[in-house]
Amino acid sequence: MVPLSWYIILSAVVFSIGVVGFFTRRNLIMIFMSIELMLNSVNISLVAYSHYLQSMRGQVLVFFVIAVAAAEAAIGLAIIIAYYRNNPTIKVDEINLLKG
Amino acid sequence: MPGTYIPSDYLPVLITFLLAAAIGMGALVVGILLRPRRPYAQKLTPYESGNPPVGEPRYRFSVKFYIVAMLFVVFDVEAVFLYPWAVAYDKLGIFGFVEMMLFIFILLIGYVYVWKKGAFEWE
Amino acid sequence: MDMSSGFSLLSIRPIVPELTMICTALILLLLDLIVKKKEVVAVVGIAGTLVALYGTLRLYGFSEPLTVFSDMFVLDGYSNFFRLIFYLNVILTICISLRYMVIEKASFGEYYALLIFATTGMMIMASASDLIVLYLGLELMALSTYILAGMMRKQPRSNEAALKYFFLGAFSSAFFLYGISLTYGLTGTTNLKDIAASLQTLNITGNPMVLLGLIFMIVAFGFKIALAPFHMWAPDVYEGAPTSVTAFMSVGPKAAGFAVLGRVLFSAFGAMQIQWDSILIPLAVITMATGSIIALAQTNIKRMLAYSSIAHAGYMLLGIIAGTPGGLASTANYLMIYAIMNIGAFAVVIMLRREGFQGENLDDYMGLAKSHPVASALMLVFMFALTGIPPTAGFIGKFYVFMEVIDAGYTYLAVIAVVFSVISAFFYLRVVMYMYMRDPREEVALATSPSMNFALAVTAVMILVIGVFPSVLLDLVKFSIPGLL
Amino acid sequence: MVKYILIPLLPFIAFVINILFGRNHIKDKAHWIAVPAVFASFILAVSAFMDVLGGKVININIYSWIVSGDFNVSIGFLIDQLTAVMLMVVTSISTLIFIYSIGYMHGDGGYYRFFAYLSLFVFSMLILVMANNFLLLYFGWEAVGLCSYFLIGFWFHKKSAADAGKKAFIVNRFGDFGFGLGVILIFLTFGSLEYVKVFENAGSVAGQTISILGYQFDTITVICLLLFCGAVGKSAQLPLHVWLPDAMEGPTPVSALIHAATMVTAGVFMVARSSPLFNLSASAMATVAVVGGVTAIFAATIALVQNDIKRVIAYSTVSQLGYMFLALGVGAYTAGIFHLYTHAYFKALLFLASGSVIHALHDEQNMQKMGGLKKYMPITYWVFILASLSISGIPGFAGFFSKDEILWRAYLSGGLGRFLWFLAAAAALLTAFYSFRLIYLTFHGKFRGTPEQERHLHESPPVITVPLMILAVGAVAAGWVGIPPIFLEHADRIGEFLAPVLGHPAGEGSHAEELAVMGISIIAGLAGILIAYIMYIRKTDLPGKLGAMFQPVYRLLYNKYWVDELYGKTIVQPTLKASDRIILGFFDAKIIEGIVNGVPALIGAFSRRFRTIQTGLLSSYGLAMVLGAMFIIGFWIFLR
Repeated sequence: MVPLSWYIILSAVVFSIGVVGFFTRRNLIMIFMSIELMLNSVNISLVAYSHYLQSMRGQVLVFFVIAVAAAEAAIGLAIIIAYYRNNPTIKVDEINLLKG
Repeated sequence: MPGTYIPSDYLPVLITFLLAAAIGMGALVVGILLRPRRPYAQKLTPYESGNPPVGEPRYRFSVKFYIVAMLFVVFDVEAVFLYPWAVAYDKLGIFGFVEMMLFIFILLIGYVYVWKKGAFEWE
Repeated sequence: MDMSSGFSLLSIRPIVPELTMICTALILLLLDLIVKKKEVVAVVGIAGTLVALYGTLRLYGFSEPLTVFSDMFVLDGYSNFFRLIFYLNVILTICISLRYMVIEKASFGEYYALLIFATTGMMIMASASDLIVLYLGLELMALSTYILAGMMRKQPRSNEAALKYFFLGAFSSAFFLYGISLTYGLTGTTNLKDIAASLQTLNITGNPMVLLGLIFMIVAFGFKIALAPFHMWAPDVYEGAPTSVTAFMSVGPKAAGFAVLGRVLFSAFGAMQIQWDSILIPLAVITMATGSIIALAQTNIKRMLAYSSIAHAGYMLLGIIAGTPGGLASTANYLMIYAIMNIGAFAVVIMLRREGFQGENLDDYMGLAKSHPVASALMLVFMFALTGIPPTAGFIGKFYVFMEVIDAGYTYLAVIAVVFSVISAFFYLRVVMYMYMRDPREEVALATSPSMNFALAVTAVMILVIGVFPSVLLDLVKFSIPGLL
Repeated sequence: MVKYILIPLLPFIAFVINILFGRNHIKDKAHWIAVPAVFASFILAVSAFMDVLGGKVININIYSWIVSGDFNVSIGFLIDQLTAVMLMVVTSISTLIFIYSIGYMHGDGGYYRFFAYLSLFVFSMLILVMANNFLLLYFGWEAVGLCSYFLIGFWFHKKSAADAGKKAFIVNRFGDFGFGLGVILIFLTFGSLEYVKVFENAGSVAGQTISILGYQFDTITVICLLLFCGAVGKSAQLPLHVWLPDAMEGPTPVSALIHAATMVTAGVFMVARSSPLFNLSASAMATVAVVGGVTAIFAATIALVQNDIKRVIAYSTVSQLGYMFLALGVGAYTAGIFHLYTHAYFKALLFLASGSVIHALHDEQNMQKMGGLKKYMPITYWVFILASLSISGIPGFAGFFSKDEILWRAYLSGGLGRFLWFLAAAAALLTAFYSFRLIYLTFHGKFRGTPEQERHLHESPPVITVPLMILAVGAVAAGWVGIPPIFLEHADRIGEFLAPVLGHPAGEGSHAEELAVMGISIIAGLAGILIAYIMYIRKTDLPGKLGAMFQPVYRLLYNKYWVDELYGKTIVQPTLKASDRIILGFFDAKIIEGIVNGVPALIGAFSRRFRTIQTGLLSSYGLAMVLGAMFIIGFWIFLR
């Protein structure tokens, strides 16, 4: 059987990849996917803990995270589209109208 | 016993983080270092099943696709809540039923809203 | 997790205000499809909020906290007091947006529905006694405010604000979830009280993983309340978002963030106060410094108020750092006062916005006292209050926080805070100086409306009344928050 | 109790009504609101005074503003003998000046505004004197400053007035900063701000020290010096006196009420009120005495050479305030308050009378362009004479009794006091000189203005002259409540009345000594008048005849102009220039313009530097968050 710590380390690794992706990627969609990666890493650890602890709370939370992530995806894409309509770029380092 | 299975030494935490950072960064660095970079024109053209490329590779989808996709994702994912309810239907009884009807009703309001706003109309 | 047993209609009483708000929001969504006049939608929104307020007042003052849904949701004086802040916030925001959103050509019915949804999210946050519910409330609030920030679809600045807020918000949510998962894994529960119990029974208060989970949660809450260095989104988003939304966002999510920060820290991690205190103290100092100092160089008033709100978050944090019931009450008190004075200030900013005139630059305030003495006098009151000059309410807010933090033995923090308040006086009083001591460059007309006048009158009067009769508010706070959570 | 609350409340109500409805409804009837209100509060003050006279001391807390643990800030009144005297002074003079203003400000565009501010001032001043704790005192203190600032700049379209207002504001910031620190230190030391508690515990704190930058200082001395800082600013003592002469840019009733009779004496009142603290610190007392004595002579010398009629009186005010501080400094608190009280009448009279002159001359203030007004304005002339005799310390007049008491007490205190007495006696001579120089230049001789002005010369209307005459009675008779025992046993009523609060001054001297001191001051006063007479009457009225008869004197008179210029060059101008350059140049440009607008260089630079951290880039914001989190994690998990 795979020990719990492996899941936890996997989760941490995936989370970290997401974090690093967040500020190394230039494309908004890729950044968004990095965030999804982070959320899913949390799901991994939650399910692993839930199984280990034999408690359902973790899995309940996973359900909510998935649902919220979907809503978030919808809103995120909508915002990106709204942005793209007025500004011809989704390269993140060109989005700096507001600063200072 | 919860809480006992994670060694409370500091080292594993450190290792976790270093490992995580190393893998994250490492994947990028190793890729850059290892992969041969010998670009030429043919290599850079997109692969289209062996046929000569037709038109621009970056074809712009209509924004309407996104809207429909978004709506699909939202309504589709909300359905995940139906599964646990279905599984535990016996135990939840009438309370669960009413609760789920409310849930679906609220989804329905969302649906009506989207419909009336004209998000489903392709034109 | 057996919910079927023991369920009766009576047991949902504590969530009646939330249900009212949700119903109101849904009605608004449908109403928007039917009626053309957005004012109707706004009025229904206010009416729904008032009904919820009535429900809250009916529930006010139970000595014992009411819990519901297997202890996932708790209604106590603490959450009730924060609800009052949220109601005030949403009602005043609707009042100041009516004409403004028309001017911005962004008068959509969804706007009001989203305000109500966001407020519901805040209410759920303030009442959550379980991390799952807390997460849901937080996301309900956050998702609504992301859209609100981008309400002006045709304006690149609004688009950008929404974009930045969304991405950074989602990023911080991920941190929050990671923190939850660590806490859950170590304590085996997500219920705040049970977490506290587990920390004791398992004796893992010194466990670095627990601390890691706590830190991740603090990062996420710090994002919502704009603590440096998690504040970077705030100036950009505040500047780009519609001004009415800025007013809403600078108060609501901050108050909700403080509500959950207080509840999580006191209720679940009370045993780790030494640790989180030593995390929060440097954060508070950096926050006060960042807000007060960078605000000095700003020329856009919305941006300046954004930095000001960052600085205020630093002062409010002092009450949490004090770690006493009084400290908690002083933070809640500060938040209420901050809500009033900040919305008032933004209301004046909104009045300057007309078709074809942005009215966001400090220069636009030059000589305002000559052409609009009443509006200038109101702005003067709000600026004085934000500075913390007696006899305005701002002074009372600061004073109590400082007293509590001194009582808790952190005199040096109070001294630092006073120093930064003095620095902050420069940029607040600069607005006053522009209004009263400069000659107007061009004639500025004001966009007033009855609802706007109402909001201004309410905020100004409340600031002065609380400033002169602070016990009115303080007694309420102390009654609501009698002890630690 | 309601009676006592109404005393400050009535003027406040008048203020609210006038400021709200004045612009559109009340307009030029503003005095119908303000005058009855302040008169009613005068009546109530008289009644309160009677209560105190009957042995009742009122100390009531009306409303607890802030309660936090053992910290309690309340609005409460203390009406004891000291406050009662102040109440009488403030309300009586306010009433007269309000009536006077009806005539003086008639037709001014800001008529309602004027009465509103003036009422607000009276309210603030009453709060200041009636407070029973230091915080309320501080509130009144700042509020009177604010009103003064508004009223100096009342004619804000006049640049000099706006500048003067600004100058007053800035200079007072210094004093008030010290005062504020003093109040904070009092709280930290005593744990309370209530007079009663502070003064009760003063003894037990004596000898305690606090450490400032590693040096040990006596706590009480530090507190007293900080409080005195505030007094120096508000009462225009060296070196913060520069604002008061400029403050004469305000309307004359304002100069009389705020910058002569009441507000500027707040410093004196505050030091007297804090006498239980000051008594414990010899060094603080010495400082007060020296500052007072030096200011008295310093300002008097400046007054000698001024040509602006109001500036002469303004410097005279500074000088007289110096006397009061001298009295306080040598422990003769009653003498200081006594002089405050008499000074209020004769100085208000001087200002109002000069206002009457200015009014008649259509805003001409230069004395060199006046002269011979005696026959046109007999009432003004005679009240001017009475006030000047009073200020010169001529026996029988109010100023004589109070000034003489101060000089005698200074003399008695020995050592340093003896030296200060000498300065003050010399200042008495100068006082008489400049007072009568003013009269001779203004009222005697030939009119030196334009024929156009001369045609319009007239006595002022009764609404102006009646208050003058009433004040003249005060200027003459106010001193009769403090006749020294040497003339009449048990006639020093005011001294005995104030004794429960301020105590009896120490020191005894023989009758011979007392008579000698008195004689010297009378001689000084008479000599000053005489010199003025010789120098101004003789020269201008009888130039040929007397000039021939008294050739050396004539030369001396000629030299007077040289002296004028010498003073101008050596004292007045360098002082004004230096103070202008230092205080205005540095603080005006840097603080008001610099701090508020341009932002102080250091923080501003910081701010602009830090601003660039906010790059506007999403990734850098995310990075900041992660780095912040990493920093906390690294610090609290790995390093600890």
